[in-house]
Amino acid sequence: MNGETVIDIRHLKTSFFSKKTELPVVDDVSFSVHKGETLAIVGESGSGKSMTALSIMRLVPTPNGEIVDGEIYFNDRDLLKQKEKEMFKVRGNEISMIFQEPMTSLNPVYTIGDQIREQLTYHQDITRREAHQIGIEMLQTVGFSRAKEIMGEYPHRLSGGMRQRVMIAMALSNNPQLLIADEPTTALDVTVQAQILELMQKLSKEYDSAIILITHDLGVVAELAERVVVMYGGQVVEEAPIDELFDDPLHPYSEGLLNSIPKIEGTQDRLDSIPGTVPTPDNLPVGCNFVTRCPYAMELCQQEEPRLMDKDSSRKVRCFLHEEGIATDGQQHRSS
Amino acid sequence: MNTNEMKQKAKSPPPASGAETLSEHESMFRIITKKFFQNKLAVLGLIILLVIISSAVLAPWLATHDPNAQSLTDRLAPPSADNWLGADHLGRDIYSRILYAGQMSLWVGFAAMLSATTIGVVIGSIAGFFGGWVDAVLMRIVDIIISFPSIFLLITIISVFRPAPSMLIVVFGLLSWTTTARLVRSEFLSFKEREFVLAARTLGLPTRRIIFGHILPNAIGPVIVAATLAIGMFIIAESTLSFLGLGISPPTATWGNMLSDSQDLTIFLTAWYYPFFPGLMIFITVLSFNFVGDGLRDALDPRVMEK
Amino acid sequence: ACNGAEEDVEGEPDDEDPDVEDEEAEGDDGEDGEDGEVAGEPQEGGEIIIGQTGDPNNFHSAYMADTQSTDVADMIHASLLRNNDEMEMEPDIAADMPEVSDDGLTYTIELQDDVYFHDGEQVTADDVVFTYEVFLDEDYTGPRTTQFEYVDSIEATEELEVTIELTEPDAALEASALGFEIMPEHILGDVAADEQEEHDFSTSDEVVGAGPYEMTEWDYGTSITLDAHEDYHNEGPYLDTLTLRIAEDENAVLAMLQAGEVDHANIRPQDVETAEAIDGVNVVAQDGYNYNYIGWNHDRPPFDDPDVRTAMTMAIDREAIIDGVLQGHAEPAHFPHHPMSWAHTDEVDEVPYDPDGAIELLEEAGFEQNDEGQMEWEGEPFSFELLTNQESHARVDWVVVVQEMLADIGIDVQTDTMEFGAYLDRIQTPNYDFDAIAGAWALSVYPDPEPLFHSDQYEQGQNNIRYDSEEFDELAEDNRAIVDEDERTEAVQDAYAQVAEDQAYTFMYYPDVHQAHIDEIQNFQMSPESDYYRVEEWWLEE
Amino acid sequence: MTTYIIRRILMTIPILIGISIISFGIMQFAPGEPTALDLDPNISPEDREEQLDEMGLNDPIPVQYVRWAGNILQGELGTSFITNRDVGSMIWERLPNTLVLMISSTIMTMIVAIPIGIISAMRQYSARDYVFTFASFIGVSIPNFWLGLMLIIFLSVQLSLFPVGGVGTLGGDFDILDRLHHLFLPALVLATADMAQMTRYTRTSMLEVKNQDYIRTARAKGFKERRVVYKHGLRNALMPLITMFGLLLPTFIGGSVVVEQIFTWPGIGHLFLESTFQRDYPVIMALTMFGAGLVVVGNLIADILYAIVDPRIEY
Amino acid sequence: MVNNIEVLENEQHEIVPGQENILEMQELKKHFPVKTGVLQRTTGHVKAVDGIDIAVKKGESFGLVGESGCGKSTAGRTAMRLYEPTEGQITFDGEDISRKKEKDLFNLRREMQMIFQDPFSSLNPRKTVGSMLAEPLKVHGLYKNQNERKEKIQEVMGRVGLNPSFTNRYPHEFSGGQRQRIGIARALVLEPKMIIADEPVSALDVSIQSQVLNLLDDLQDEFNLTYLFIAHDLSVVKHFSDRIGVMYLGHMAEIADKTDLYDDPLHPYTQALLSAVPRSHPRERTRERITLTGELPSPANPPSGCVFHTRCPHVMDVCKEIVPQMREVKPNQYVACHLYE
Ligand SMILES: Nc1ncnc2c1ncn2[C@@H]1O[C@H](COP(=O)(O)OP(=O)(O)OP(=O)(O)O)[C@@H](O)[C@H]1O
Ligand SMILES: Nc1ncnc2c1ncn2[C@@H]1O[C@H](COP(=O)(O)OP(=O)(O)OP(=O)(O)O)[C@@H](O)[C@H]1O
Ligand SMILES: [Mg+2]
Ligand SMILES: [Mg+2]
Ligand code: NI
Repeated sequence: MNGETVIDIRHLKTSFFSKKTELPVVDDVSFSVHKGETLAIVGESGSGKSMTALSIMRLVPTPNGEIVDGEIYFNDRDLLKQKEKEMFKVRGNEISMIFQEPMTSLNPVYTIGDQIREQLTYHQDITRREAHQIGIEMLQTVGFSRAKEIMGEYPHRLSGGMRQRVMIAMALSNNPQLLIADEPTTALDVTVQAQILELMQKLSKEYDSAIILITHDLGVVAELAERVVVMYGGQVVEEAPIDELFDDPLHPYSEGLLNSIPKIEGTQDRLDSIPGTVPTPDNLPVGCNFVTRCPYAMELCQQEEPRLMDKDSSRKVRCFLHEEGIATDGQQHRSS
Repeated sequence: MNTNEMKQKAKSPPPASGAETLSEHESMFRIITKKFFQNKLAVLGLIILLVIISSAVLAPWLATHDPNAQSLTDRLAPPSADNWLGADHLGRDIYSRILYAGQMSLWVGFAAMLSATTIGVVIGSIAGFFGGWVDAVLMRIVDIIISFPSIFLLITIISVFRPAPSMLIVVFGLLSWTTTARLVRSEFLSFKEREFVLAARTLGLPTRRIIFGHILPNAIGPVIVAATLAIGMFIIAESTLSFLGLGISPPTATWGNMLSDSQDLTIFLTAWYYPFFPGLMIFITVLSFNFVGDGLRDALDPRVMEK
Repeated sequence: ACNGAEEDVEGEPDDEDPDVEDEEAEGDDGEDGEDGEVAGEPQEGGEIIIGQTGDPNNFHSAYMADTQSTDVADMIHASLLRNNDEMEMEPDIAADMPEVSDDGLTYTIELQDDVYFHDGEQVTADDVVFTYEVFLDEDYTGPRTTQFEYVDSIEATEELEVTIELTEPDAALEASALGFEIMPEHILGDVAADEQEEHDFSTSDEVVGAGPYEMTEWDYGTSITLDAHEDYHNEGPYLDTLTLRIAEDENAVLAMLQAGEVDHANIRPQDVETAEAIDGVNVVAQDGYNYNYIGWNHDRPPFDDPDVRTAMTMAIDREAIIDGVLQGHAEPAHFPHHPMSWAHTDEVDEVPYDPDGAIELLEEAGFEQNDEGQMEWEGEPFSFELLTNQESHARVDWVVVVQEMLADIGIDVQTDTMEFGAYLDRIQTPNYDFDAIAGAWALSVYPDPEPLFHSDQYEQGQNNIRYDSEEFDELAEDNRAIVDEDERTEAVQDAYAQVAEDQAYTFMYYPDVHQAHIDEIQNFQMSPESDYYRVEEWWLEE
Repeated sequence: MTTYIIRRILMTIPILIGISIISFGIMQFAPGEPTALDLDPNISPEDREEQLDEMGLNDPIPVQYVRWAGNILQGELGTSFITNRDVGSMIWERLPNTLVLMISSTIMTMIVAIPIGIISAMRQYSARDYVFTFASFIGVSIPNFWLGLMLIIFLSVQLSLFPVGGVGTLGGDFDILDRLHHLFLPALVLATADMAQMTRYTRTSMLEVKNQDYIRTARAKGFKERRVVYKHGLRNALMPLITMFGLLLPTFIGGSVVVEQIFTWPGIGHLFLESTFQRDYPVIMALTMFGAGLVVVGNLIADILYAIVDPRIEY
Repeated sequence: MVNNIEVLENEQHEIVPGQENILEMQELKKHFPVKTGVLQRTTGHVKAVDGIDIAVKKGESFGLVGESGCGKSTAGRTAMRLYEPTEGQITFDGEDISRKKEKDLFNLRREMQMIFQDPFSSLNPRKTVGSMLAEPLKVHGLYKNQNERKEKIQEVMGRVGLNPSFTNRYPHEFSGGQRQRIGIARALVLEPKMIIADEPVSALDVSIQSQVLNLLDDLQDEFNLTYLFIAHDLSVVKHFSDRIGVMYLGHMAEIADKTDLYDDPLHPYTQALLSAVPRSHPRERTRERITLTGELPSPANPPSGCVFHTRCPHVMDVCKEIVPQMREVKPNQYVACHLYE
């Protein structure tokens, strides 16, 4: 956990521009990841998780999207200041990314081998033959017993889980320092998900890569992550080590989220739920983004936007309840 | 830049407590029109079409001459105060003829489109909804018709029978419904398995109601687009037939037969305005239909509704 | 006929009758005629490209039917007699005009002794007999039988002498039967008569004739190459090579002429000015041997009434049509045959343009003009359909003009323009369904009024309008068999005059024909009978 | 694969039968007799009947159809009523011209439409995109024949830049440059509408591909834009266009009628038009069948190509 | 430590033993023809559902779980008679509905309703909420009076937590959770006895999911509904259902009360499935996981014998040949596995 920092994101802001307005979809996001660490980003659909990841890769969809502000230090270089040419060396090489959709993320007209070899030869000075060997090894690493044959297959012949493993093999083939996995298991069945999660765990240990795991499934987070960033409405609302978050969520949203999932271990008869709907960037409320759904909302929350503040050395939260001298006492509310 | 300031603008005041947030209530029609009117070319096309259509309709009032009145001494007279766009090879006023020709050309285009679309929608719906052998048979028929280079058939039929406007319309209709039919069929196939159609079935709605009340309204968007584009296509087809000498008989003016009457090197060299204006009308009209069709395509895109 | 099928011609009443000979043509005719005026010796050599609309189809004299074919065949083949620009016959292969017995039943023809086919075989009496027997063969299904109606037998009486026996005298024989092209027996002799039509000889560049030019290549739809026949028996040929460039229509030909891609072309009246404006191109005009008409259906009242037909004619301003549609390149017609012909007579009353008179005449015939100015017939506003074929631009135009002119006297005309085949279908038995037709007749060299107007010719013949006049029938019947020339001339003239008087047709005009050629072509000659008249005598200035 | 191809070929048989029935049927409905132009009007009704009998035109219609279809199967397309030549050879000698025209138009279409479509799609909403879009709208809206005539008048007649028509300069030996010179305008005119259409299709197809997940994957792998577009995007975007070409074939054949007419191009389109005007039924029927056959075969090839190119298609 | 905001009273749906079955599927099979190539010839059959026996008791909530493609939706849709069953029998309320014609199903439609997975595609984008809810009433001739109808619609909308003033809005104007409520309202408006819910919450965000689950729960009590609840999320099924059936490749693997099933899964597949579920707390990470090897076979070409034998950790020879039958291994716990014979 205290390894060197691989990536350090500060006050990242990414917006989409429609005709007249700017819609910030990632707003003042800061966090960092260390070597060998797995950081999870959780949050509901549309909360800006994927956009954060794409911003790191500098792959925000053009022409409407744009990184407006902030810094992303990757090995002490600010990626946002790099030339596009430099980014080609970073992407797929130093930082790799896997996407949610295993079914469509591979190019349907090239064989798996083509696609793995292409990436290897593109970034490394090796021959096709060498790339082929490395490819086979990588496929074996991600659990294919018939790696040789798989190299010659077209993606459509593989199942979702297999494709996702191929994606992982590809992402890891250049030994990236950072792996961003954007909902890598959402489309998969639990049994397959278990395989993939296990695989990722193993690999992060083996290669000592930093991993940013994006998901909306707290179960997955609980399985894999060491630290968690909770996002809501484009902002980081809480950052905490995994155990602490599950034991004692600080932000009312984190709390609601944890309580609203049915737990397989125990029995609840009724789930808690967060009322209302998830806001989209074009209908964010004034003040705190969560104010309309928050059971503890105060007047202040409707007027001012809370900032992300350090709760202690390892935790951050964006809520007035935890800001010194503003909230009288959060506990009182809870019992009422 | 002050990011906070930007954010304030993007945010709206909090909604009344407890109420669920909703985007502004807009009817389907409003959204489509709004989307359509954002497309400048489409609006331009629509305006031009309205002008052209109304000038055709109002031809009796707008025309300065009887469209068929000849003045052989004015043969190929250049544009002047009397003949605004000049006179044709029989001394008829080109301006007035263009107005009246618009009636016939547009009528042929519209009517042919209607017949093709009607046949296409009916057959496509049947094939798509019922599937099975009905579908197989109908689609083989479509394959057969599509395989004919339609101009061969068109020419054969028209040259064998008489190129009366009604004949043209029927033949155009019979040869061109296949596109619509395929379109409707594939829409049906995709909608048939959509959950809202299954839902309609679970509610016990009768088949007729499912087809006409649930599937067709959703499938009609591409049909409207295709129909719009088809009008332009038919106008060109009519003019092409006229060019080949198989168009509507004189003296009834259509833009196509005006053009074909002027397909003459001598006329080109001495009276450019004669071939120029009818050609321009065809071109502008078809272009406008294309603009409007394209605008409709975007505006009617079902994705607009669903996400 | 002057040019391609597109032209005003609906097949000729009695078919082609190529060429008879006279002495050297001096070809004056026409306004711009200037042929033969160039001094200097003819030069051999050179090549010209001729713009032609459409491919020919057949080169067999017994089967060819369209003008493209006959025009090309004229260059390839030779015949016993050919006609000159005065529409008289002169010897071609024949050494002299035929010797006719006093009873008019025996024709004896001597052949020249130096006539050779392109392949070097000499033309003998056997070839002539062979050619003519095809027509007489019972399996013959081609279009020409009436020409041989009176022929009893044909025989090669010497190597170079042919004798024809007739059952009855036939004044048309010289102009028709003796004008047919002579086919080579040594090539076709073994081919059955009904198979000759499809034989390569007839349909491809394998054709062999005794004419001034030999076909060396036929690239269908593109061009035909003709090379000079060195052993040609008459004057010429001077030009080494003629290339026929096949184009879509006159418009395309004109464009090619303008672009310098062809050296000779037929020109429509409305294009004369354009062609004249082209540098280095000369346009020559001459009277066309045909006329345009409106034919009234005599089976359909009120067109059975001569007065009504006359009134129609009176309502049509032919001068205006000639000026407006044909740019003045035509003469108004009042008679069913060409003024150049001996069959023509001035002794008929010309029907003047007189719309008021027309109305009067119609009212006398039972029409009534209502308040809106419409003419009513039997209590209904009168309306009829005028049908034409679309191939002739000029006629389609004047039909529309006629429509307007009749509208001026309150008669509503619907027009229908059809493709030629459909048009023929519609007007011929068994369909036979029309009120009035606008058409044109190309005239044959021997004027015979019978096929067009005799009441026997309703079904099989060309009397589509069903003109039925006892006087005419009597006058025209068997006119070919009248032995006395004056008597025959009178009978034919009177018969035609009867038609004119009855206004069986409304005669529109005799068009001029025009041809353009580059200035370098010398000794250019023109005749209504052929597009490339005496092309072997043309020559190219260096 | 082979079985797929065989099955796909078998599938065209009912289509061809349908096509032949329709072609044949239309001729039967044609008013009047096909022999109108050919027979001597002066022959007696009995002779006429006899001739019709001889030509088999008095047999029951199904019999005539079967005979006709049988002949066609044996490659006997009959004899033209007008020229008395073998219809097969009439088509055969014209076919190369039409094929040359169609192939060069196709090439032109591809050369122009595909790059423009890609540029438009990659720079969606840019000025260039608007210009190309506008131009392609003009391309589809301008009547073919009109464009052809305008080009002849301005470029050929007035400026003498191109020949007025024909496949080559008469006489002389085969000269490829001269041929191309003659070919350019007709091919261009024939290609215009399809070029415009194809540009639109390419653009749409490319736009669709552009937003696919695998393109994002390629970007995330650090590939340069060029590689992303041309290696990963293009191949996917072009695949549906193969089918498109199959579907455009009828319009090419249709267009060839007009273009061949304008440019005096002795191809089958031209032959067809001539034959309709002359009511040359054997030629009309043969050509209709032939054209349809060409389309069927074109689509067949497109389908098979598609199956070969797209690994997702399984047999 | 933050506690729950409010804790509701413990509620338990009482299930009377031997209670009558409302829906029964016996040996139900549904095979889809596989059409391949451009030719669309039938070259085989996808055995989506291949002989299942399920009995749903009145008033209970029966959960159906299984991996993607195992035939859950097909089973549900066939039970609903949206698909013609290939074989077997479906009994609803004592009546055999498996061979009825579409028009004879009209009455059944009132009694049994369905909620769909995708809140986006399950609503007709061109119809307003009001007309969507009014249509079934009209067709079934209920509430002939327009005002009554309106009242009913408003009532149902209120009940599922939609503002009744939204009747004139179109689906696109709603969020996913709200759409799912519309879908529920549509199912409720005919007052059915039974609802088949095909993954009603899997497309929803976590925080919304609980709202909808709670709603369904409340409605069950209120209207005495029976649910056939299809889901792939085992936590959700466990929370929601009384009895659970586990499906694998068109077959039932195990059926049991939920506590029995989760506490003591018998079928090796159920065991693997349960062990694969991510725990809801990081402390639980330590538990053992049974990882299945191999891929889910295709239902077009299912393995012989026990369909699970290709991935089963306890596979025996007999499994490869003989199809195991469902048997009651423990009281009310049915398993189809040779291990328990
Ligand atoms: N191309 C785009 N144009 C406009 N807005 C976009 C675009 N892509 C994403 N957005 C908006 O940006 C916001 C954040 O999107 P993002 O994809 O980061 O969400 P997410 O947290 O990854 O959600 P999910 O869990 O659904 O993947 C959303 O409100 C989305 O609507
Ligand atoms: N209409 C259909 N035609 C052909 N095959 C079908 C059809 N519907 C489903 N199938 C196939 O049947 C099998 C079972 O499908 P089904 O939808 O019932 O699975 P499921 O358990 O609901 O999966 P999911 O969790 O993905 O919804 C699958 O292999 C599917 O491909
Ligand atoms: Mg995302
Ligand atoms: Mg399902
Ligand atoms: Ni002539």
